[in-house]
Amino acid sequence: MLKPSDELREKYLRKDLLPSMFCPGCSIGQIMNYTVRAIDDLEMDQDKLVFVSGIGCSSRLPAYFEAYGVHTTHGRAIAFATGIKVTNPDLQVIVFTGDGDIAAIGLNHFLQSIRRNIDITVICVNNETYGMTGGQVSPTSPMGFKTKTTPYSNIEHSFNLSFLAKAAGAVYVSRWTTAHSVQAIKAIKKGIKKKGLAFIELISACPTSDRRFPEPKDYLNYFLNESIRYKPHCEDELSSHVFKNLNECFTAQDEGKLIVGEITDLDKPDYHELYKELKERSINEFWKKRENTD
Amino acid sequence: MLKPSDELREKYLRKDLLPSMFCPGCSIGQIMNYTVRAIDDLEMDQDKLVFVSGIGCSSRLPAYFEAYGVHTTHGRAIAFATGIKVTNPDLQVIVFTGDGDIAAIGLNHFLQSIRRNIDITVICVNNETYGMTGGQVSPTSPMGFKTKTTPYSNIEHSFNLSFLAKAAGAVYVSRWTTAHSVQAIKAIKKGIKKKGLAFIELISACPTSDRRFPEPKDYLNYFLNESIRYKPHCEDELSSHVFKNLNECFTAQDEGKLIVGEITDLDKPDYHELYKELKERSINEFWKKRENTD
Amino acid sequence: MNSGKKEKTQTSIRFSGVGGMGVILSSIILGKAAIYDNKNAVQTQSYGAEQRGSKVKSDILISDLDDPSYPVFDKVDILVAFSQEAYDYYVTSTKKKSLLLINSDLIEKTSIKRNRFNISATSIAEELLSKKITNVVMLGALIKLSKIVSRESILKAIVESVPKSYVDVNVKAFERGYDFFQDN
Amino acid sequence: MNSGKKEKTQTSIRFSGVGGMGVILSSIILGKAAIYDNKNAVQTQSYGAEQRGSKVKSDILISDLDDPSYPVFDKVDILVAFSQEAYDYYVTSTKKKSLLLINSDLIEKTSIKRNRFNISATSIAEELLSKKITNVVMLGALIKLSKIVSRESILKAIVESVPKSYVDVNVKAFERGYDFFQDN
Amino acid sequence: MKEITVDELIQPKVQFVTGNDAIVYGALLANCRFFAGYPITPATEILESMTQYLPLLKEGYCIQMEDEIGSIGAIIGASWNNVRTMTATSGPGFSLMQENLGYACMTETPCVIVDVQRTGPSTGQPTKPAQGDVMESRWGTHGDHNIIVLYPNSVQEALWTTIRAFNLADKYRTPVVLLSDAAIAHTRERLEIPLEKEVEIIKRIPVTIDKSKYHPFRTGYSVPSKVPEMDRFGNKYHTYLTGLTHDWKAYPETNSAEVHEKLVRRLYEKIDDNRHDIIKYEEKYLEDADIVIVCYGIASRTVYSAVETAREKGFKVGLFRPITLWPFPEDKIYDISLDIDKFLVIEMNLGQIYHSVLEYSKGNCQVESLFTLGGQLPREKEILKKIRKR
Amino acid sequence: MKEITVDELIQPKVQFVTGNDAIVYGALLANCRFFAGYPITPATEILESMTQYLPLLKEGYCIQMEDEIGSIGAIIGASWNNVRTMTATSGPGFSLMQENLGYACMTETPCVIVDVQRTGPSTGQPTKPAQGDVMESRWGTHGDHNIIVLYPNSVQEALWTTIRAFNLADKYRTPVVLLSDAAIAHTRERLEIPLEKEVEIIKRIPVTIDKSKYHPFRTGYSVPSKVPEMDRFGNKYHTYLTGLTHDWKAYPETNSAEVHEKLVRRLYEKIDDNRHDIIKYEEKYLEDADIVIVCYGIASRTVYSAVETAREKGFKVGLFRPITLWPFPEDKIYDISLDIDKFLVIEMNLGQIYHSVLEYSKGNCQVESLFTLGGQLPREKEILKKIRKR
Amino acid sequence: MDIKIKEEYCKGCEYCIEVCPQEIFQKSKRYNEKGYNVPELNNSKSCTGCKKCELICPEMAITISKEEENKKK
Amino acid sequence: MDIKIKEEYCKGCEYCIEVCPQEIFQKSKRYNEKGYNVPELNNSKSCTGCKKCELICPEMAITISKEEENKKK
Ligand SMILES: Cc1ncc(C[n+]2csc(CCOP(=O)(O)OP(=O)(O)O)c2C)c(N)n1
Ligand SMILES: Cc1ncc(C[n+]2csc(CCOP(=O)(O)OP(=O)(O)O)c2C)c(N)n1
Ligand code: SF4
Ligand code: SF4
Ligand code: SF4
Ligand code: SF4
Ligand code: SF4
Ligand code: SF4
Ligand SMILES: [Mg+2]
Ligand SMILES: [Mg+2]
Repeated sequence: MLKPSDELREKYLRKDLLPSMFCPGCSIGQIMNYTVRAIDDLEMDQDKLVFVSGIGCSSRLPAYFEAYGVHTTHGRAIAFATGIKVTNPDLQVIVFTGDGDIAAIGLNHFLQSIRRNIDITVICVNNETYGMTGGQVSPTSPMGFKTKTTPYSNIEHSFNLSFLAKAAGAVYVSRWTTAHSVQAIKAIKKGIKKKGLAFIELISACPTSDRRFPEPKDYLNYFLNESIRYKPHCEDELSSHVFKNLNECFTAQDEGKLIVGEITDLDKPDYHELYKELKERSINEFWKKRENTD
Repeated sequence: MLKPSDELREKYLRKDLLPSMFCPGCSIGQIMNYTVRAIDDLEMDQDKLVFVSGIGCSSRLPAYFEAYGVHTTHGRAIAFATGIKVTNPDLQVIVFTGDGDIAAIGLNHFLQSIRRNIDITVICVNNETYGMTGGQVSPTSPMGFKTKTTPYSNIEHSFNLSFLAKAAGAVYVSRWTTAHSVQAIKAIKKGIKKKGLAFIELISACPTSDRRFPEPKDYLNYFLNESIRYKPHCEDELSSHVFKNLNECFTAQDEGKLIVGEITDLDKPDYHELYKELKERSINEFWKKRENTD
Repeated sequence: MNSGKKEKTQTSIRFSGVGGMGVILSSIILGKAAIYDNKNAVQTQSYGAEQRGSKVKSDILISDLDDPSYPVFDKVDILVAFSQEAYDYYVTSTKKKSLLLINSDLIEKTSIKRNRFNISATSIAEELLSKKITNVVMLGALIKLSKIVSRESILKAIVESVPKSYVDVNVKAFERGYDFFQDN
Repeated sequence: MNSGKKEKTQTSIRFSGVGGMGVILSSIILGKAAIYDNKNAVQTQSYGAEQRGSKVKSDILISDLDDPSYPVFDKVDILVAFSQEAYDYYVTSTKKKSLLLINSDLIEKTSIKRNRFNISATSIAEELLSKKITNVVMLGALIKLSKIVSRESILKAIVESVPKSYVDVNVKAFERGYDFFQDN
Repeated sequence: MKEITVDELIQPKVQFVTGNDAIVYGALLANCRFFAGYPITPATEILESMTQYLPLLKEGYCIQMEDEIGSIGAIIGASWNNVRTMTATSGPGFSLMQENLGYACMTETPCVIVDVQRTGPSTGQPTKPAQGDVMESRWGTHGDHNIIVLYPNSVQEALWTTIRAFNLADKYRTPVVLLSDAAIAHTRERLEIPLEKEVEIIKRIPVTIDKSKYHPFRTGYSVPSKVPEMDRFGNKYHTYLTGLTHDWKAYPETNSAEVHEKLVRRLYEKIDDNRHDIIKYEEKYLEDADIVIVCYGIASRTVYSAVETAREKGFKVGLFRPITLWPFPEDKIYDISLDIDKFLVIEMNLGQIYHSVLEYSKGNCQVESLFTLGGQLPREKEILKKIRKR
Repeated sequence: MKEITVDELIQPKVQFVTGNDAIVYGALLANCRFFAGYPITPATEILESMTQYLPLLKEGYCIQMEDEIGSIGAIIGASWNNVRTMTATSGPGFSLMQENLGYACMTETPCVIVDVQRTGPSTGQPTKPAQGDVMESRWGTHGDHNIIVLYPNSVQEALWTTIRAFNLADKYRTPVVLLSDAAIAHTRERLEIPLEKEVEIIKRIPVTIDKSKYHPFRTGYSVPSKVPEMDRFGNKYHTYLTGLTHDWKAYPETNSAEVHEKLVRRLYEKIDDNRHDIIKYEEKYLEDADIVIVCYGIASRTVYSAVETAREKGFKVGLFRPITLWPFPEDKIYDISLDIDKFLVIEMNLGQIYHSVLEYSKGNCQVESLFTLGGQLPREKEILKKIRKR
Repeated sequence: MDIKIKEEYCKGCEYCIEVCPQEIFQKSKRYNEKGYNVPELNNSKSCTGCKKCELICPEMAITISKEEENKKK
Repeated sequence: MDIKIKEEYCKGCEYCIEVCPQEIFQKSKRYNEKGYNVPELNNSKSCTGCKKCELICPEMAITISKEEENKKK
C-alpha cells in the first residue's frame, strides 16, 4: 500500500525547503517522490543514508532529504561517493545526477565506478539537456534537436547511458521515464538492494529549457506513448524488433522511441567484498612474514 | 612488398632521436614500425599528418615521426585532436595513446569523440600498466595482477577498451597484439582510411615495469599463443565460444585469453560531413531571413 | 545618481515585478530606444538562482553623457512596479521627487501618494492577449509620463524586440498604456 | 663540502656508472650502514627521464654532525666510478686529496694516478653471479680503503637490502672486494 | 552560396547589448574562427552566441565540448591551424583549465581564455559578480610561467579589449586571459561596433626560413625577438610540440638545467620585456592627487562618480585603473606612490591586486582597501568614507 | 586475525629513507586511514607505499583513482566519515585538483594534499625539483578563500610536518597543502620514527549539541571559535554540504550578499586569526644580522653552510625559513625589515615568496633575490656572491 | 476517499489532471501565494484510490487517504 | 638476401632471434656502445626474405633486401 504523501514528507523531507526550487512540471520532483517511497519501503535507516550529487538542477535533490547530503562539484559526485562508500561500507550511498553531470563532464568517474563495482546506487535524471544553465545540448540530446547551443540542430550522435553502463560492466541497470512511477520506484528499490553499482536512468522532462513541449503534461503522454520495452533477452535477439544491429543498440534511440526496462541484472563481487578479502589476505601475509623473520 | 627499414626510417623518422628512448623489447617501437609502414603504404602526405598524444611512454611516439606532432597533457590528446581536426579537416590526425592515458584519466574525451565520430585514428598501446611512472595498475590491468600499486593483487575488474569503444558507437575497432605485425599494419591502414573515428588497440609488452615475463621475447609467444579471434558475427552468437554472455564480453577477457580481431566496421556520417551540411544549411537560412527582412 | 554634475542629465529607472511579466524585457526595450535617440543607457538586472526565481528587478540609467554612471542606485528617479511584492520591497528606494508608476491590478496596498500613477496594466494586457504583455502597457504609460525617450524610438524598439507575429498586439498594448494618462 | 667547520666531520662520496650495476643501491646500503653506526647520512641521486636512462649518479654525504649539509658537491672526497663514461664525466669533480675507486674492467682510460685504486669488480661479480652485484664488490673495496663505516654495519645493511636468496653471494662479493686491497 | 562577412553578420552597428555580446562581437571582428566551450553561468551566452554565429562564417567552427579541460585542449590544438581560438568559462571551469593553460604557455600557443567571474570559492553564487580569480589568472597553473591578463570595465571596452587580447596572444605567442564578471557579462550598454576594416589585426609571424635551418623554438629568424615565429599544421616544417622542457628543436630535454632555465626565462621575458606594449591603464586626476584609488573591471564603474563627488568636496582624489592586470603596472604604482599620501585599493574580493599595490608602493605611502563581497559593487558612500578617513 | 599497529608496521625506528617515505610514515602515525591518488613522478612512491601499508591497518583503505580530480574528490568525501585522508601529486595533478580544493575550503572539509613539486610549467622536467607551485598553492582555486600551506626541508621534518598538516586540517577544518619537491622526495636521510604514543593528535571537535539546535555551519556550540564543530556521516545530524554559498543551516543562498560575505569572511578569518598557532619558521642569527636570507624547503638546505661561511668571513648574515608558507609570516618579515639592510630571497623558481617579502618589508630594506631553475639547488658560491654584493 | 492538495506546494503543472482516470482534478481560476494555478476537485466521490495522482505529483502535494483513516487521526 | 642490422640502434631484445623461422639470428658476445647485446647472424644464406624480423624489430634496426638490389645502390 502506498503511504500518504503527507506522512512521508514529514519523515523524509526537509519541510523548510519545500516547495522545491524546481520549475512547474519538472520531473526532478517526481524522482524525489519516487525515491522517498523507495527508501520508506525498504525501511532504511536515515542516519546511514548519504545522498551525493554533482551540479545541475537534478543535483539539488539531496538538499531535500532528511538524511546526509553532499552537493559536490560538477561531474564529480561519483568520485566523492567512492571515497565515502569505500571508507564506510555500512552507509547507503545514493547518487543523484543529471545527464550533463554524468554523461558529459562526469562520464569517466561513472564508468570507472562501474568497473570497480562500487556498491552505490546512481539515479540519473536524464532530461536530455542542461537544465540549470538554460537548456544547452547534452551528450544524451537526440541528434537533430534544437537547443540553445545547437541553434541549427544537433549534429552529434547521442549516448544511450544505460547501454554504456551495461557495456562497462554494471551489475544492475534499469531505464524508465518519470511517467513510469511504479516501475521507477521498483527499480530504485532493487538498485539500492543490489550489491554493487546499480544504475537507474530516468528519462525526464525539463519543461523550462527543453522546448520539446510547451506544457509539462504533454511530456507525460509522450513518455507513455513513445516508450518501448527492452526485452530481457535482447542480448540474444538484438536485431529482432528494436535495433537494426548491436551498434545501434548501444548508441542511439530507435527512431525517437524511448527504450525502457530492466537492462541488466547480474551478480559479481563488489569492491568492498574484494577489499575485505584483500585486507585479510595481506594481514595474514604480514604476520606470516613477521614470524619468519623473527 | 614490405619496404626496407633503412629507406623508411630515412623518410619517416627523425634520425637524430634514434634509437628511441624506449626500453629494450618495448612494444612501442614495434608500433612505430607498423605505423611507418601503414602511412607509407597509403602514400600519405607527411605535411598533412599530425600525430597527437597524451603523456606516457607510448605518448612519446609522435616525436619520432618526420611529420607534425603534438605531445599534449595526460589524457587530453583526443580533446586537442578534436580541435585540430574540426578546424582543418584536410589533416590526417593520428592519436597515439596508452591505456593509462585513454582508459583512466582520458576515458571521457575518448568516448565523446567516438560519439561525435570525429574522423581521427586512435592507436592505443595497451600494455596494461602505467609504464612511464614505473608500473602501476591501470584500468586494463587484469584482476589479480600484482603491480606497484596492487602489491596484494588487483581487485578491480578491467575494461576491454575495444568493446567499450564499440558500445560508444565507434565505426571501426580493431584489436591485436604487437606480435600480430601484419594485422596491426592492416588495421592501422584501414583505420586511417576510415571516415569517422577508428580505434586500434594493440596489446603490448612493457618488459620493464610489467613483471609478467622476465624476457621481452616471452611476450611474443604469450601474445601469439594466448590470443583468440573475435568472430565477426559475435553480435549474434555472443555466447557461443568466447563469452558466457554479453556482459562478460564487454567487461573482461576470457580467462586470461586475449581477444583479437576486427571488432567493428560500419558506416555512419562523421562530424565533419555533418558540420559541412550544418554550415550550408545555416548560411542559406541566414540569407533567406535577410531577404525577408529587407 | 547622486553624483554632482551628472545628476541633471541622467535618469534612473527601476523596473520590478515577478517572473513572466516581461519586467526585464521592458527595460531592454527602453534602453534600445534610448540608443536610437542617441542617448546612452546602462541596464542591469537581478533575479533568483540560475533558471528560476520569482522576484525580478531591472535597473536602467538613461543618460545624455558619454560616460554614464553604473546603475547601483540607492534611490531612483522612477520606480515602475509590476506587483505588490516588488512595490513593497522597492518603494524605499524612491525619493521625494521620484515618479512612481504602478500596476494597480496587482498592487493594492500603497503608502506613497505623491507622484504616483496607477494603471491597470494586467487587465489591459489580458484583454489584448495575456499578462505576458503587461510590460508593454506599462512602458506606454511610462513614456507618456516621463518622455524619457521618443515615441518613434520606443516603437521601433518594440517592433525589433518581439516576435514578428506579436508586433501588432504589442504596439496596441503600447498605445493603450500611452493613452491611459492624459497629457500633463 | 667546502664550508668551514663542517669539513672535517663530513665525507662526500659520489657513486657513478650506468644502469644495471646497482650504483644507487650501493649508496643506499652505505647510508644505512652509516645510520647503524649512529652517524648521519644524506643521499641523493639523479638519472635519466622517468624509467630509463643510462648514466646514473648517486651522491652521499656521511657526517658526524646532527645537521649534515645537503649533498650538492662541487668536489667530492671520494669518487667511485663504475664505468668509463661515468669516470670521464665525474673525474673533474675530484680534488687533489680525493680518493678514486674505479672499476678497471670497464675503465681503461684514466688520467689521474694519485690516490687511485683499481679493482676488476665486474669480473669478480660475474665470476660470482652477474654484473648485477658489481656494486657490492665495489662497496667492499670502498669500506676497506676508507673505513667510512664499520664492517659490521655494512654487512648488516647488505643483508637487509638484498633479496633473501641472494644474501650469501652478496656477502661473498663484499668480502672479495674487501680483501682485494691489502691493509694500508 | 554567398559568403557572410562579419560586417554583415553583426547588425546594426550600434546596439544595446551585454558584455558577453561585446566579447563575442570582439572575437568575431578579431577573426576568431574557433570556439570550444562548456556552459557555465555567467559565461554561457558567449558559447550560445558562438554556436549561432561561427557556423555562418567562412572556416568558422564552434563545438560544445564535454568539459572545460576538453574545451581548452581543443582551442590549443586548433590554434596551430593558424586559427584564432577562444574559450569562455567561469571560476569552476577556469580552475579546471589550469593544467592546459600551462601547456599553452609552454608550447607558446596563442589563444584567448575568457573567465567571467562569479563569487566563490567553489560553486559560490553563480549569478553574482566578483573579482576573486585575479590571482588565479596569474598563478593558477603550476610552475614558472608568465601570462597576459586583461580586464575591461564596460561593454564597449569589452569589445576592444577582446580584440586586443587576440592581438597580444598572437604577437607574443601566449595564452591571454580576458577577465570579466557576472555584472559586465549581463549589463547592457550602448555598443558601437566597428567595421572589420577599422579593426587592427596583428598577425602571427609565419615561418619563412629554409626548412633545413628551421628550429621550432629558435627565435629571431626574421626580426630580433624572444618570440619564435609560428608554424602551422599542414605546412612543411613538421613542428613538434611538447609540454616537457624542450630545446630549440622542440625535443624533450628533461635533464638539462641549462635548457630549462633558458626556455623558462625566455618565456618569462618575452612578456616582461614588453610591458610597455602590453600594459594599458586609465588614469585620472593623478597630477595633484593625495589619494589615488586603484580599481579595475566592474568595481571601477561606481568609483568614477565617487571621485567626482570627492573632488567637489575638496578631496584631491585620483584614479588609477589597470586594464592590463598582468603583467602588473608595477613601475607606475611605484611612481605614483612617491607623490601621494595614500592608495585606496577597491576590489570585489578579499584583497588580490591589493597585494601588488602594497608590494610596489614600497612603503612610500599608505595603502588602504575597500573590499566588497557577495556580488555587491562598491558604493559611493563607503568610498567617500574611506577617502575622508585619514 | 591480530591487528597490526602502526608501531609494528613501521620498523625499525631509525631508517635511512626518502622524503616520500617520511610523508607516508607521518601520515600513518597521524592516523591517516584513507589515501586516494594517481601516479605521477615524483610523488608516485607515496601512493605505492600507501597501497602497501593502508590495507594492513584497521579501517585503512587506499585506492588508485582514475585521475587527480577523482582522487581529491574521494578524500574529501571520505573525510566526512571522520577519517583522516590524504592525496599526493605533483604540478600537473595539483592544477587539476584546484576546483575541488576550493570545494574543500567551502565545505570546511579537513584533508591533506601533498604537492611534490617538479619543474614546470606544464609537464616540464618530471624528475627535477622546483618550487614553482608556491603561489598556486595559495591562489590556485577560484574565488576568495584561505588555506594553510606547509613546506618542510628535510626527511625528518617531512615526517613531523605531515603530522602537523593533519592536526591543522582537523583543528581548522580546512584542506592543508603540504609542499615538497623532487629533491626532498628522493633524498634519503636518517629518519627517527616516533611511536604512536609520542605523536600528538588534535582531533576534530565532534558535534554534541541537541539535534534540534544543530546547524551545520553555526560556530561556537561548545567553545568560542570560528570553526564549526564537525559532524560525520552515519551520525544523526543529517548534515548537508554544498559548494554553493550557504547559510548556517547549510542551505544554498545564491542571492544574499550578506550571507556570502559572512561565510567567506569567517572562512578567511578562522585561519587568519590563528596565524600565531599556524605559522612556524626557523630563524638563525637574526639578532645582529644586516642581511637576512629568506628561503624555504629544499632550497634552504644549501643555505645553511653558506651562512656559516659568510659569517666566518665576517658578514652578518641571518636566516629566516618559513615552514608555514601560508598564511605568510608577514609580521615577522616586517619586523625583521626594520632592523636590516637587505633581504636575500632564495627560491627555486622565478620569484614567488619574493613578492610577499617585498610586500611586507614595505621599503624598509632592500630585497634581493637568487632564483635557480631547472632543478638546480642554489650553490654556496652564488649565495656568497649575492651576500658580498652591496 | 479523501483527496488533499497541499496548495502552498502546488505548482500548477497539471500532471494530476492528466493522470487521474476518473478526471477528478480540473483547472481552476485560483492562484496560490506564489502565483501558481492550483487544480480544483470535481466529483471526488468517484475516486478509486488508485493514487496515480499522488505518485506523479512532483511536489508531493497530493495525499489520498481513506476517509475513515483520516477521521481517526 | 642481405640482412643488415644497424647495430647502434639495436637494444638486444631478441625479438628477431625469436621470430626468425630460419633461426638466422643468435645471441652474440658483442655489446654495442650503449651496452646492448647485439645478435649475430648465422647461416644467413638460408634467409627466405619473409621479413618477420624486420617487422618485429622495435628499433627498425633490421633491413632485409635482395642482394642484387643492394648492389645497384
Ligand atoms: C566545472 C563546471 N562547469 C560547468 C558548470 C555549470 N553547470 C552547472 S549545471 C550544468 C549542467 C547540468 O546539466 P545536468 O547535469 O543535465 O542537470 P540538469 O540541470 O539538467 O538537471 C553546468 C554545465 C559548473 N557548475 N561547473
Ligand atoms: C595530470 C597528470 N597526472 C599524472 C601524470 C603522470 N603520468 C605520466 S605517464 C602516466 C601513465 C602513463 O600510462 P600509459 O598511458 O599507459 O602509458 P605507458 O607509459 O604505459 O605507455 C602518468 C600517470 C601526468 N603526467 N599528468
Ligand atoms: S530548468 Fe528544467 S531541470 Fe531545471 S528545475 Fe526547471 S524544469 Fe527542472
Ligand atoms: S617503461 Fe615499459 S612502456 Fe615505457 S618504454 Fe619501458 S618497456 Fe616501454
Ligand atoms: S501534480 Fe501536484 S503540483 Fe502538479 S498541479 Fe497537481 S497538485 Fe499541483
Ligand atoms: S487516487 Fe486515482 S482516482 Fe483518486 S484522484 Fe488520484 S488519480 Fe484520481
Ligand atoms: S629485434 Fe631489433 S632491437 Fe631487438 S635484438 Fe633484434 S635487431 Fe636488436
Ligand atoms: S627475413 Fe625471415 S628468414 Fe630472413 S632473417 Fe628475417 S625472419 Fe629470418
Ligand atoms: Mg539534464
Ligand atoms: Mg600503459
